[in-house]
Amino acid sequence: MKKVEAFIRPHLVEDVRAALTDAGVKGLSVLEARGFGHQRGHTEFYRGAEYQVLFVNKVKIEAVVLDDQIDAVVSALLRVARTGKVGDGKIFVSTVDDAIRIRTGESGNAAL
Amino acid sequence: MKKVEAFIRPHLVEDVRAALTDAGVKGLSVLEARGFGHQRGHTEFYRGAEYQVLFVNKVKIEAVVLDDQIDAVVSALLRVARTGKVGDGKIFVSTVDDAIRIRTGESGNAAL
Amino acid sequence: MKKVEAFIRPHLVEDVRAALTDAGVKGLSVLEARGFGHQRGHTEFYRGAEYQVLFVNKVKIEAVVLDDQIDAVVSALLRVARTGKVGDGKIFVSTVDDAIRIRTGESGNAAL
Amino acid sequence: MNRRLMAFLTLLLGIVPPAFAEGSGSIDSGDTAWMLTSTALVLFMTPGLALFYGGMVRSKNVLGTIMHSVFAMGLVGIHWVVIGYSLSFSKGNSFIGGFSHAFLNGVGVEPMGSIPHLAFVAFQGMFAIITPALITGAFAERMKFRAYVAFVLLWTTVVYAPVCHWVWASDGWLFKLGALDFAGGTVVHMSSGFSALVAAIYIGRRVGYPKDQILPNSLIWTVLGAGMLWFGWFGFNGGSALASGALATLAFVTTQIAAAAAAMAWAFAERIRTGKVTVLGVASGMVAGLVAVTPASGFVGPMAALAIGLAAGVICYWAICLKPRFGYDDSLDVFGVHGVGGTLGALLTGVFASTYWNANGKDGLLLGNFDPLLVQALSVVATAAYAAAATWIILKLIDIAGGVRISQAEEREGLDLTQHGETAYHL
Amino acid sequence: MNRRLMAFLTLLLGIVPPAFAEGSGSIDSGDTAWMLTSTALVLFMTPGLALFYGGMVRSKNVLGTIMHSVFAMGLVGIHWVVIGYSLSFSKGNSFIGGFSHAFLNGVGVEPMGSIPHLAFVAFQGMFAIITPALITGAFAERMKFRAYVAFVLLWTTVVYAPVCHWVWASDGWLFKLGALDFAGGTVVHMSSGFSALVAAIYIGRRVGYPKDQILPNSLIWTVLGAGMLWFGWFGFNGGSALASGALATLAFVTTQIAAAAAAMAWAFAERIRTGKVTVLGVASGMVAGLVAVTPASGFVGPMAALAIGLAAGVICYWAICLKPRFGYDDSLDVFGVHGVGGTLGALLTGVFASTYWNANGKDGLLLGNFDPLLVQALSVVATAAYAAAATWIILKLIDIAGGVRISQAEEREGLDLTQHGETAYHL
Amino acid sequence: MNRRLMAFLTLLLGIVPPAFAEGSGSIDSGDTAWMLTSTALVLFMTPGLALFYGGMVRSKNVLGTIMHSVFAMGLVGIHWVVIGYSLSFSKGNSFIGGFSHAFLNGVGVEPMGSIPHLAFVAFQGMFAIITPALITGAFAERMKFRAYVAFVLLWTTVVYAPVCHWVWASDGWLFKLGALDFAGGTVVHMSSGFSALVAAIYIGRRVGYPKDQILPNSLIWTVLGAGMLWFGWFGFNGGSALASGALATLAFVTTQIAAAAAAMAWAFAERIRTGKVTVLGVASGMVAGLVAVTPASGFVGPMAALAIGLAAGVICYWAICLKPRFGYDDSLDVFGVHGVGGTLGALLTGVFASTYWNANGKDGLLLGNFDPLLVQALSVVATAAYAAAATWIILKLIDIAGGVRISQAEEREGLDLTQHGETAYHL
Ligand SMILES: Nc1ncnc2c1ncn2[C@@H]1O[C@H](COP(=O)(O)OP(=O)(O)O)[C@@H](O)[C@H]1O
Ligand SMILES: Nc1ncnc2c1ncn2[C@@H]1O[C@H](COP(=O)(O)OP(=O)(O)O)[C@@H](O)[C@H]1O
Ligand SMILES: Nc1ncnc2c1ncn2[C@@H]1O[C@H](COP(=O)(O)OP(=O)(O)O)[C@@H](O)[C@H]1O
Repeated sequence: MKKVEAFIRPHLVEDVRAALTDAGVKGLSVLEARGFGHQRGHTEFYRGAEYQVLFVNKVKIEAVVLDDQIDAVVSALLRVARTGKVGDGKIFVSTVDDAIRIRTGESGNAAL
Repeated sequence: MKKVEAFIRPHLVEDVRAALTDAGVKGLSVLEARGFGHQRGHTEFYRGAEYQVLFVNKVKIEAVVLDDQIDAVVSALLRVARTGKVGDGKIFVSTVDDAIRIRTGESGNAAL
Repeated sequence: MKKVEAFIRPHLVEDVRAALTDAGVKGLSVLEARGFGHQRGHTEFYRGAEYQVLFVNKVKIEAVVLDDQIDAVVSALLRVARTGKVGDGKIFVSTVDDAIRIRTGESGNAAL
Repeated sequence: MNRRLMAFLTLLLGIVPPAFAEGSGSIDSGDTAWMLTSTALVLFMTPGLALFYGGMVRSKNVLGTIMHSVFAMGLVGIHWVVIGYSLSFSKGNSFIGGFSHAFLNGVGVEPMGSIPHLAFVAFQGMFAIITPALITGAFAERMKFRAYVAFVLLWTTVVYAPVCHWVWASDGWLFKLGALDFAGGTVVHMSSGFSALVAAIYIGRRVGYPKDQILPNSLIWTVLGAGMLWFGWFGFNGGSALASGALATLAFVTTQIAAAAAAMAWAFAERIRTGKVTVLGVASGMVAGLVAVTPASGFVGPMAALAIGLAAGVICYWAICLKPRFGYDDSLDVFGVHGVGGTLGALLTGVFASTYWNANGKDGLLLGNFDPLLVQALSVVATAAYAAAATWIILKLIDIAGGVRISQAEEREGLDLTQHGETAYHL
Repeated sequence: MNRRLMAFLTLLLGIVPPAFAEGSGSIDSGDTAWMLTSTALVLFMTPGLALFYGGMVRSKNVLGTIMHSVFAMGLVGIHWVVIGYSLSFSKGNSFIGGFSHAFLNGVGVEPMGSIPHLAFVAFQGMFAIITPALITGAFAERMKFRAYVAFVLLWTTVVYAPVCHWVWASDGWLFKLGALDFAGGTVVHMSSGFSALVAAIYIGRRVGYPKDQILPNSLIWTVLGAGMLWFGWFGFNGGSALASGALATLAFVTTQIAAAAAAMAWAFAERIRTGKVTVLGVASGMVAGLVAVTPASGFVGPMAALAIGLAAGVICYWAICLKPRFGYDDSLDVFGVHGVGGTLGALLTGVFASTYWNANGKDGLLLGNFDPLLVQALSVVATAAYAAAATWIILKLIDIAGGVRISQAEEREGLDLTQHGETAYHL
Repeated sequence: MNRRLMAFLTLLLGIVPPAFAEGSGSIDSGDTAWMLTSTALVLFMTPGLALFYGGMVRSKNVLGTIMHSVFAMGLVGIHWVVIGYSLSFSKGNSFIGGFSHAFLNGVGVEPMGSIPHLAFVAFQGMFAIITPALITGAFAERMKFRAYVAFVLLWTTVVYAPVCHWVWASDGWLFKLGALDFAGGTVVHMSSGFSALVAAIYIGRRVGYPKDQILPNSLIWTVLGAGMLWFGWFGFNGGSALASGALATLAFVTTQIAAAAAAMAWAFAERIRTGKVTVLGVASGMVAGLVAVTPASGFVGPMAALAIGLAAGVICYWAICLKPRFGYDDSLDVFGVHGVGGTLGALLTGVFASTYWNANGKDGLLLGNFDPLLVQALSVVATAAYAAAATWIILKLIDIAGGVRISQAEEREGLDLTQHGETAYHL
């Protein structure tokens, strides 16, 4: 089992969800994040003072998938989450030892 | 050391914390998440328009535990976080290389 | 590639970001979290009733870094995120299989 | 045109000779200005109440809770002109009014005292709107929306209109007994407070109460709501003089003083007991003081208002602290504030009233007359008993007809999504 | 001192003999009290509108949306005293006023009816402020701030001032025709509603509309805004009597009834169609009722107001449900509420008006006169056509001069950051 | 009954023959209507201020910041009737009043001018409430709650009451000198503004200021607060005429114009300097204009108000931009807005005042008289110096008694949790 963690642009979350579903993913989770990287943040004003806000709003997608789904998932992400401008984000893949479905207690691939 | 990541129903977070504490866990962290899976979302109305909101509010529990705690932790989770209805969530277990306590610099099992 | 996950005090996030940048980290992400551990929470009042809120606001830093950056990153964190009081938080290190930059499709170390 | 249509049109156009001329004065521009202002202020209290309550519930219930107040602006707003005003104020018997002013039949801009009759209708209508809204705090976070609608309609008809008639209509039995209620201590606060107590007991505790932490989504709404209530209460009490001038000023000033005093007294009591002064405590104290001074506002002097406010702050705080012992879940403490505060105010009116301040009032206990206090006590008991009994019956009927309470699963998901298909915050 | 400076100082100090004495009455303290109160209430509607609209947009646009209303408090506030009042109300031709009152030249506290002339200026100025602010809901979430500023200035000059002159100045052509508009059904609501329709079409749909879920950042603001609007509307309609007394009371009461009725009618229609009553629906219904009763408020009786409110609730809801069929993106439904509601109200005024309630009004269709309805229809068509055409031209000009719409990337980031460098929530 | 108890009861019931009849007129219903309305409006400004300030602080301090305003509604509300009114307005010497009206002794509904004496008490009491609340913005996010309570009590007694007496009591020395302060430029804004400067310097900068990003939890509160302030300010300035009619109207209109002008001027200055117009800038500009026009409002004409507003917008913005150079942390810019704006307004009153607009006023510099400006300058210097010195001493005393500032750890956790045991948002 592999865990895919992707930081993407917030407004693309629904497209990504649809694409991952098409790629066979049965479940996933989304968390709000702020990211720092090559993409510049923005300037905020507060009573004449200027603040450089370095962080950019991102969304983190977490999905644990079967080993053989990983390529399809990554290419779905590359297709849908890419705008070509700095700040599209990153995908990280790591290994998961086990998964358990709380409702049934099923574990391993069956739990996904 | 193992990392346990569990997506659960938000209103159970306090019960889960208590159960994990009983199971010997000394620390854990909680993050807000939205989940997609078998559980259906809900319908929202906005001036006559209907929106299908597919995501469901979940809470993510993250706890790094000793290797020999993992069974107790998983069974505590299965006991407390289970309602038996679709959407109870998932537990993912993976391996952590090291842990460091920032306050003291201790690392390894001592840091937990 | 290694993933560093650190739970720290929220007001130190900017200092940590700067220190990690100095340590050569090119990108990182921040998530809001609530933590439970040795640090005591606080008491809230609500119309005469007292509630013990056990969780403490924390921030989670996630950064995937090169294998040889890991020591520098950990020591930067230990230096900047430490106040010496209970609740400074934890650093967890784990292994990542792969990283992909969505904008370019680059993978491996080049994606960081 | 046939006769049915004719009658309908006549109604619609309101071209009906006023059934009787109310009073004989002429309209005074200053009195009318103050009454219109007061009426607007009282209307503004209902969104204020919506926020006061809305801030205290969990974020999944905030819209549903707000709805319990603002929906009444429409529902009771209509009920009032259709039937409510007539049942409350038209000629009837000593228990309830008749139907002669149904659909505002025979009500126009003819003078009633020194203001147009319709100004009186509108002013009183705002009271009818906020009163059932006050009750909703007791069953917050667990009432079916349909049941709420039925409850408000029935309660307004069966409780509000008669009690209002008893106290304020010239043929009402408490009026004739000489009960003093300047701006609604019994009519508004006791009737809602005791109904709330019964409703809280009837509907039962919220899932997880008192074990779970039920923390307010944002007390900022609550403070803003309290501010709107205080502001609007100047119209509530000041407008109850039904004219501008000395009496309105007196009621205005006693209102101000009692609110301030109760806020400080509540804060002080809290400080003694828990060591901290809370923002919610101060906001609650304000409301407690406003409630308690309501019946007294035009009958007592400023220093009596100070005493009433101080008493209300301490006693309502104490009532709220006792609540857990009794085990019922009056979620937003309607009984503790309006029931207890309203009763306190009604009784203290009998203590502090003085004809020095209002020649049409009475001299109370402190001036050596025990009678007024007795009459006040009677009005307290009668109102409480009637409101409580009627509320129980209404809830029972609604329960039989379709249920009053949402399911546990719905309660967990919250009123906003399950009852209205909306979410309060998408931040 | 040279002559230029002299003239400037004279202006600044306002020491200019009033050009002409408006009317000849003397100032009445009660009438003035009510007019000042009403004026303050109408001013308060604009922050109310800011929240009403602000709550409905996504959190990245909430400050920008609020700004579209509150900035007008300053911009039109100044425009009005510099030139707007003069163009609207000073002697001119039947189409537009002149410059004799520019910079409030010749305007002082001399009586105009029973109130000071300046009180009339201030009251009317509040109407001028809120009217363009109403339009901004149509182009919410995508307008350049600079374009907004230009739009408001031009629109106030080219649309508001003339239409106001047509209807309310004694030499305006619709006034002379006898069009009935008690408090601004045509001047305020139709003019803004039809301009909004054109603006929504001109600027085009928001990125992602209607595919993406565009959920309101917090309807609590919207409900509070609706409450502030209802509260302020008592000044809007009640103050349009330009005095305290019977007529102000009538307008106040019809306002109250129509708002309540429309909220209930909208809720009911929604319930039938979707099975749920929403908080946004009730808030929208309130506003629809307030809009529809505006032109009628001082010409019809309470039961006619009930009918107008019920009609407005159902018809505006229906208009909003039809919108998707036409494909334009009137983001906050300005046309559906103000355009449709204003038109409905203007026409129904011709149906329900009755000299029983206002001797200076007319007897409408229900009393057998077809004429008033015709005049109302004419004023509807003229206002709609003129406002629509002028708005199109204004937007075209601004587009040529510098563009009306932000870029897609900016739209994605939101108005708050890109236009104002601010973020609404740091929670 | 013994004598002690007797005296207490007499006090409580207020049955004391008024010590002296203030004036001899009779009560006018219209004037009283306007004064009660104005009083309510001024009360409403304090929750408005709470939100205006509360929106600008970080979310961990928002309840504590709001508390700094709303607690004063209770605390100063009581102080005023106990001792504040007497020290301010009862007969005394040219520096301070006496104790003859303590506990409102001898104050009833007898006419004072054309309104009841108690209406004057209530109106003035609202000013006393908001003035110390204004100061709290200077020490936001770091003051001990206990220290705040002590500060407000002492400051109201030692600064507010005397300065109020100087300027507005008939035996006050500035009054006798003929200083012009229509609605509180010196009494309210300069006294609070200079006290704020001293308080900010005394208490020191917030932890992390100016290095850390201190971003507002939500400017929506701030805009709503500004809207409530503008709305309420009509009562503040308009009510200072102490009657309805021409003068109230003048003050109302100048208030409106100056607020609008200053908002635009601030926006313009900001645009020039940073390229962006911010929502906070517009809201701040509104308040700056309202502050500056306060002393002038009933003494100058509409175009002078325009000039005052424009000047205030630019100058207050400029003052705020300069602040960082001086290194103190006046967190919510109380000095920049109220100190600078109040001084500016007081001086410009001496420039623009004209007996054309107010026969009881003066002709100022522009009409060739240098004297009024001199008197204004003197009142400015005296008020600033006295308020500053007294504030320093008060803070020093409180510091010795128990400390004014919370610990660094508490500051990091926030006022809400550490001072009140509450959290503003559980979303
Ligand atoms: N090493 C990293 N570890 C964790 N998150 C990262 C890392 N690098 C980038 N990110 C996330 O990816 C987002 C986009 O990265 P950025 O460098 O701005 O653009 P791009 O990926 O197009 O080069 C960041 O905002 C951050 O959330
Ligand atoms: N493969 C997955 N990766 C990450 N999170 C998942 C995955 N599958 C499910 N989840 C999380 O678990 C939650 C519950 O899953 P769901 O399929 O709805 O119910 P159940 O676990 O009862 O079958 C989801 O809302 C989501 O947060
Ligand atoms: N085993 C764990 N797994 C995940 N997060 C943890 C764990 N232990 C601690 N944390 C996080 O670290 C924070 C600080 O831990 P705590 O025990 O309070 O203090 P300290 O690290 O100084 O001993 C917690 O609030 C929690 O967010």
